Amino acid sequence: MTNHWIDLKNSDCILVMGSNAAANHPISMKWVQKAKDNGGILISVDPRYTQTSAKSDIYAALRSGTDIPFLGGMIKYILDNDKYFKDYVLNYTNASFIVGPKYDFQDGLFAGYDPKTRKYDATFWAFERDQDSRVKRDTTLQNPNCVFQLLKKHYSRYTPEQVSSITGTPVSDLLKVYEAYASTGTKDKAGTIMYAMGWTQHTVGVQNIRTMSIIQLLLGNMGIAGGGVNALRGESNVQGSTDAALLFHILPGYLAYPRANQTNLETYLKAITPKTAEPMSANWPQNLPKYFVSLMKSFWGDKATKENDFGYGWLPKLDVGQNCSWLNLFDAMYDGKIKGFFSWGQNPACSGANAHKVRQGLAKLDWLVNVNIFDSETGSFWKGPGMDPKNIKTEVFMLPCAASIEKEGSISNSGRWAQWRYKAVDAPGMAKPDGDIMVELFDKIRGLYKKNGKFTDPILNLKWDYVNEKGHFDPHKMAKEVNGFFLKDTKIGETEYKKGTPVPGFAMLQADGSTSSGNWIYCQSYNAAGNNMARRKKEDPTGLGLFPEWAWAWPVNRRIIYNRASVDLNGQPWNPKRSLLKWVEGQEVDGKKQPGKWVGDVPDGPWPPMSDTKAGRYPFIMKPDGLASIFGPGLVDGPFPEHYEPLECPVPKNLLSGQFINPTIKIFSGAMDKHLTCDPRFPFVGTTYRVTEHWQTGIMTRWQPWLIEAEPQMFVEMSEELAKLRGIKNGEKVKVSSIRGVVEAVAIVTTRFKPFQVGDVTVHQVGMPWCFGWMVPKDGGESANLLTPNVGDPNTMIPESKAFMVNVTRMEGGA
Amino acid sequence: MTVSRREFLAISGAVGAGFALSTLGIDMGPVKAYAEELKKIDKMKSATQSTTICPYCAVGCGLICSTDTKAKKIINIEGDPDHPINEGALCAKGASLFQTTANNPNRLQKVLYRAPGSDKWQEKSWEWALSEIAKRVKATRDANFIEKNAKGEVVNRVEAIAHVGSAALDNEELWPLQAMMRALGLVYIEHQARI
Amino acid sequence: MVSDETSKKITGSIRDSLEKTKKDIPQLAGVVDAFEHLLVKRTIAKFALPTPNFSNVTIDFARFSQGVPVLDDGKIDIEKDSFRKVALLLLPAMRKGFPKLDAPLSRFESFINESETAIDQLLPAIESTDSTVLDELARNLDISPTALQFVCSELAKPFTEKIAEAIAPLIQDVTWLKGYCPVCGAWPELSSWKGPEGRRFLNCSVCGHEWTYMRTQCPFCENSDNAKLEIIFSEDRKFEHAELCHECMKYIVGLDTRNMVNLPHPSAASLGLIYLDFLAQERGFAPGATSAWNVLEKI
Amino acid sequence: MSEGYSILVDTSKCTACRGCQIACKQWNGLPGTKTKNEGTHENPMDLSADTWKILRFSEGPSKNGNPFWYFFSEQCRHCMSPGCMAEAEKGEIIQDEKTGAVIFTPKTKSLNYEATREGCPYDIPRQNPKTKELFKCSMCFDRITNNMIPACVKSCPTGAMTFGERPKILETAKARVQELTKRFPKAKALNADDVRTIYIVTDDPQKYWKLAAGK
Repeated sequence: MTNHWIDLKNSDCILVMGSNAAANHPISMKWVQKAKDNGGILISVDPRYTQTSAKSDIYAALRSGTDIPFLGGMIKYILDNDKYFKDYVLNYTNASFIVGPKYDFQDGLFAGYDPKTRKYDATFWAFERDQDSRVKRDTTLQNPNCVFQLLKKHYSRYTPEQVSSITGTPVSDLLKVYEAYASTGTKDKAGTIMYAMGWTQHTVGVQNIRTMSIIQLLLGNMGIAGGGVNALRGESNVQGSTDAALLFHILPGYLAYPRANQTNLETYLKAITPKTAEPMSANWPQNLPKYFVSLMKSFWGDKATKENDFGYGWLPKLDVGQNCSWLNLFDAMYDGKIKGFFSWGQNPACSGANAHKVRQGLAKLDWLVNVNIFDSETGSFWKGPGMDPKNIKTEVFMLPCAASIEKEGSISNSGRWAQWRYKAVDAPGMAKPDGDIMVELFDKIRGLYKKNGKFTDPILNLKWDYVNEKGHFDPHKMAKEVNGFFLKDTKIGETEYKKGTPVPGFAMLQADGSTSSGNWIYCQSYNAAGNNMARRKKEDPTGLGLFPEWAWAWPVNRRIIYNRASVDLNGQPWNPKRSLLKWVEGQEVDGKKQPGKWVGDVPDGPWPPMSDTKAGRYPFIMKPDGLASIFGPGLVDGPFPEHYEPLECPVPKNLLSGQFINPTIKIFSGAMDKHLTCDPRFPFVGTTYRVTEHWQTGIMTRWQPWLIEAEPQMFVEMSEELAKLRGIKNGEKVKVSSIRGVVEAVAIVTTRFKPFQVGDVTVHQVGMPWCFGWMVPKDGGESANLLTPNVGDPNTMIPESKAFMVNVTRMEGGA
Repeated sequence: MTVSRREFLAISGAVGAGFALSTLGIDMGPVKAYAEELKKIDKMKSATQSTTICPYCAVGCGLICSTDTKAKKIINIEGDPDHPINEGALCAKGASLFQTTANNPNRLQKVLYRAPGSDKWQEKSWEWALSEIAKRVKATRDANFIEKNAKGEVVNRVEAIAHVGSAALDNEELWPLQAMMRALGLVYIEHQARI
Repeated sequence: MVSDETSKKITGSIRDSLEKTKKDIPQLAGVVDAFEHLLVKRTIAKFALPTPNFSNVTIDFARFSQGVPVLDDGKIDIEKDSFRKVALLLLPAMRKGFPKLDAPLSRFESFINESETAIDQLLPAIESTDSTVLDELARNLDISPTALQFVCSELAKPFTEKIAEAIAPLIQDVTWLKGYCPVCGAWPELSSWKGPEGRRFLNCSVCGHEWTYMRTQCPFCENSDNAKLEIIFSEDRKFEHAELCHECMKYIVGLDTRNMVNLPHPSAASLGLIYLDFLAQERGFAPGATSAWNVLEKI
Repeated sequence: MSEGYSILVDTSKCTACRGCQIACKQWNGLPGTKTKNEGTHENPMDLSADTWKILRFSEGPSKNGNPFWYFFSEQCRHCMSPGCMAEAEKGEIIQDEKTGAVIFTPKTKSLNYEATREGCPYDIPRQNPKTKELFKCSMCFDRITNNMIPACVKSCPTGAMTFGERPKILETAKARVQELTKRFPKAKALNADDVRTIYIVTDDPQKYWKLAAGK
């Protein structure tokens, strides 16, 4: 989230699309309700009429996988009807940038596409620059090659009628949503978006979100209270685990992962550090070398020296272009290339797309270590359906760990608040805190390597002293390491910091090895002021619900990021009634004018507002040019979002272009990587979702009697029309199948699903929860992920679990 | 007359030292006896309250756990009324958090091992399990270590071991987890954020 | 001063609460009976008082939000005639409840009745930090000085409560994050967890004002270290407890009212928790605010 | 007689979390039943001797083209003049004077089940097939007489249920309906004069449950 949960109350219009907050983030509705009480409008856009829809003012249905046409149509509506916030668009976005002459868009493809590699050459989308390397701009926004005009041109094809013929949404519903949401394009209005996996789990996942970001920029909704682009993250600490880079492509704090051609520290740092020629751009990422070197000091401690590139050589390197993400991981496992596997607090046998392939992959392992608080379909995969334990050689170690209330530490919520949790009780039986398991395991591994082994340096040199005097893992010690220390006496400005004292904030981190920090974005979380994540002070000086002394938010306790865009060029709030930030000029003291300052939220940097053309800075400080990207050349599948059909779809062609599917997705072609589109055997769109009573694969909730009584069994929701077509009665057991698998489910025949009229075709859609699995309860049913395809978004490789093709049939003796 | 706050407190506030109910002629015997009896029959309980954050979705609702200080057991979990996000309210899952604690008989409480080809679990000690895992890690790593890639560039990585998880861990656990895996040379490091 | 019917109505809640306490824990009957007369008459006395004049009290919200109570330097009028009336209502109630004070308080009543200038002497003496006059009076009445101090503070209570009632609406929407009273700055005597979410409310020991406070923080020293805050309760009466702070070694008695249909009267409620006072004090904890009934001899 | 108590159920605030349904079972020691999905999220499917409160889900098309999806947390209405008592002449069913709660005693064994059930305009009473005893919500009589609010009301996280003295509840209901009418012209409190469990709905009561407003 760019904003945070409580901030929803400041919104004038809340669009819930690609999420079902009422069911899956129930308490968020408290703040949605506050917004409604203040006159705000709630819009729900979803293929199915959900609990959120039931509380909405406007509901519109769309066929799964058609969010870009839906939102692209909104962009067109905003531009055609002059609903955009002109001052904001001109001054805070790249609308005025001139795109180079090589850019082009023809029949669904951008310039620079190579069909052989299925990749774009993004240099075709570069901006035009002057002799000083500054991007050329046309502040009249009239140049046909400026971003604004290209945007207009690109979305001119997304007429309401065309959109409707793709999404299946009636034109009148589209216009109702467009009109309501576009009304927030004024100074005094804020609109926000709540999205979740309904947007990410598509082969156009990132571009779904990009489309909304463009809308938010056009309407001036970024950086303001009640606005932003807000991902409702689904796991208590999935924000923290992303920040901590439990992902192949990054290091903690979103530092790009080193590649094999970056042979030393210098070449690596050069590659990751952006430059700018724009004098008013803060280009904050220019500081990345400080953060990387500080990270290395946390990794290797004293062993990281200037002479040895601070241990850069000890990090494993990825080949250029190598992608080790989830789907590739399980592909390699299925191919037998992975021998050993840690599944730590996760249940891939139910959560992975095309779960059959995942389960078969597990059977090919030599060994599996499964750490969890309950048994799961992963740990016990060898006794699951279709498995013969005799033939499975995988050794399995099942390690019982502590639940959240049985250990101490912090987690980061969707609003980036790191909040401290205290230990309430010891873990039961032999169960141990995960931190202790790690410490003891690595001590043992290191013990072995002290004798001999391959490339022992990183193993022996890793700083690994995060235990207390009793030898137990010490979360406070670790939290301080993540924050970082001064490693020698350092003077910054007038202040002297002694060796061993915590670094107050990331602006003080150094690139010369004199500071450490395990994660620069968490620098300030645990400093001389103490454990800021444990704070519980309730002051709310702005009245906007920022609660600046409750817990701690990254970065530097900024509660709404890009907040410098909430003010005009003179630093005065666009909307004084919701003043998030305000520039106050310094007073004159003894004839000398004191420096001005920002009042309110922690600003995106201390510089004065933009009207000060010398010291002032542009608001989007993480962007090299300082302005937000309406035109975004950074993604692999195009600078503007464009509609492509899902890999599996019900329509024979893409009505917007000759390019049927996203041209850059990776299509797996192994024995278990089947997919079919427009095949009469699988005529219905399938999608997956969750229910309030169960969480993710259900591995924590299916063991709980109260919750399982209320949602006991796998079900499939379908329209009355589809049920009639297939002769299915409500409550009957049916088979739902895709080319990859079959699950049995109870039919819920409902008016909350309606067939879509897509062009001349009637498209039926069904939906299933993915919270069940064979282990418990006994007749609960299987995971919907047995059906989902293992194809991912080309940028993130997040699988397309939200739109795929299925069949639904009655079962013999189904009732 | 008018009084200031200090005087206001002086006139109506604290009862002076040396005052006691017996001064008033009230017999405190029965009250004392009742209190003593509660102790004697072990009716008096003592609890601590610790704040926590819900382990389910990422709204980050606050809860208060009450733990019996003698039995060392959780006796109650409820929404934290002071938490600015949820203000004490909880959804069905959060409200059932009690059932994920030791009170749930299905919690894993033992270290288990499944041998190749076996159809059952065997109970093991931590010492045994961690030592055996360490041996497997070393053997697999050393046998499959990749020093250089096809281009001859130094990569020092291990592709034969993979890790997934976990968005359910604490930040303080996640950092050493990724550090440990990277020190071992792993590159297949993934978790819930990718799905 | 107040009709019988009205006084019945306004004291209904306090009477019901006390009745229930006696029914639930018969061992508390003696103490409850002793204080019942006083608590009832105090309620009537407060009801009958005119709404105080605030013309000279201004609330400085900037200072208030910094933790300065409303009455930090404000001036309040206590009118002589009202004080006499209140005294003549409460003194008999105390004589009835507290047998040891019967004789001296009877002399006190006569003193007020018979002397034109009694109130003129008394009021400044009560307000003064110099105890000479009251000590002298105590000698004349043959009562211990501390007992007289207790009696005088009870006489003043209807006035302070009335003032707090009048101030409460002026500050109800302003955040107050302190453990002491936002009206008068005194410490709380009762902590109630109220529904549906169980927010904690504190009741002032001096003016009866009620405000919200963090559940997991000691109001007396602001310690919020979970490990140092303990709750004790009887298994049979889980909705009553004492909240102990191992940091400052103070405690406050409390109620969890979330299950309750009718909320008990705060003064009556804290009187009913006297067994917890015993148990907390026995373990070496001191009450964060002293009240008439929680200053106990060592047991 | 005092005016007793009332429960207000504001369906416009209900999100179907089913906390009340679980709380009722917990407090009354009723067994969790083995359920199946029967083609709806509603579970268990009906009131029984072991289920005194259920959340009824109902849905269908509405005029504006969008479906409706309503949640109705059903329990005994505790009528002012209980129809179920018509047959109960020997104190099998008691209407408590102080609280107004209508209570089934073990003596209901001897009652004619069909006739008693027929007598209830809301079809609430259910029989234990083995013991023949009749059961239903007791307004948590054991709780309310001990100054505790009913278990279901206590559990509600959205404030959809409130409990209190009847005049106060009637007042609250009136004010809430007035507020809701601005957005929902059909908003009303169902049979407020005749029952103690008062439901506020924003649409035709039959859309929530066929007997929401009685026979």
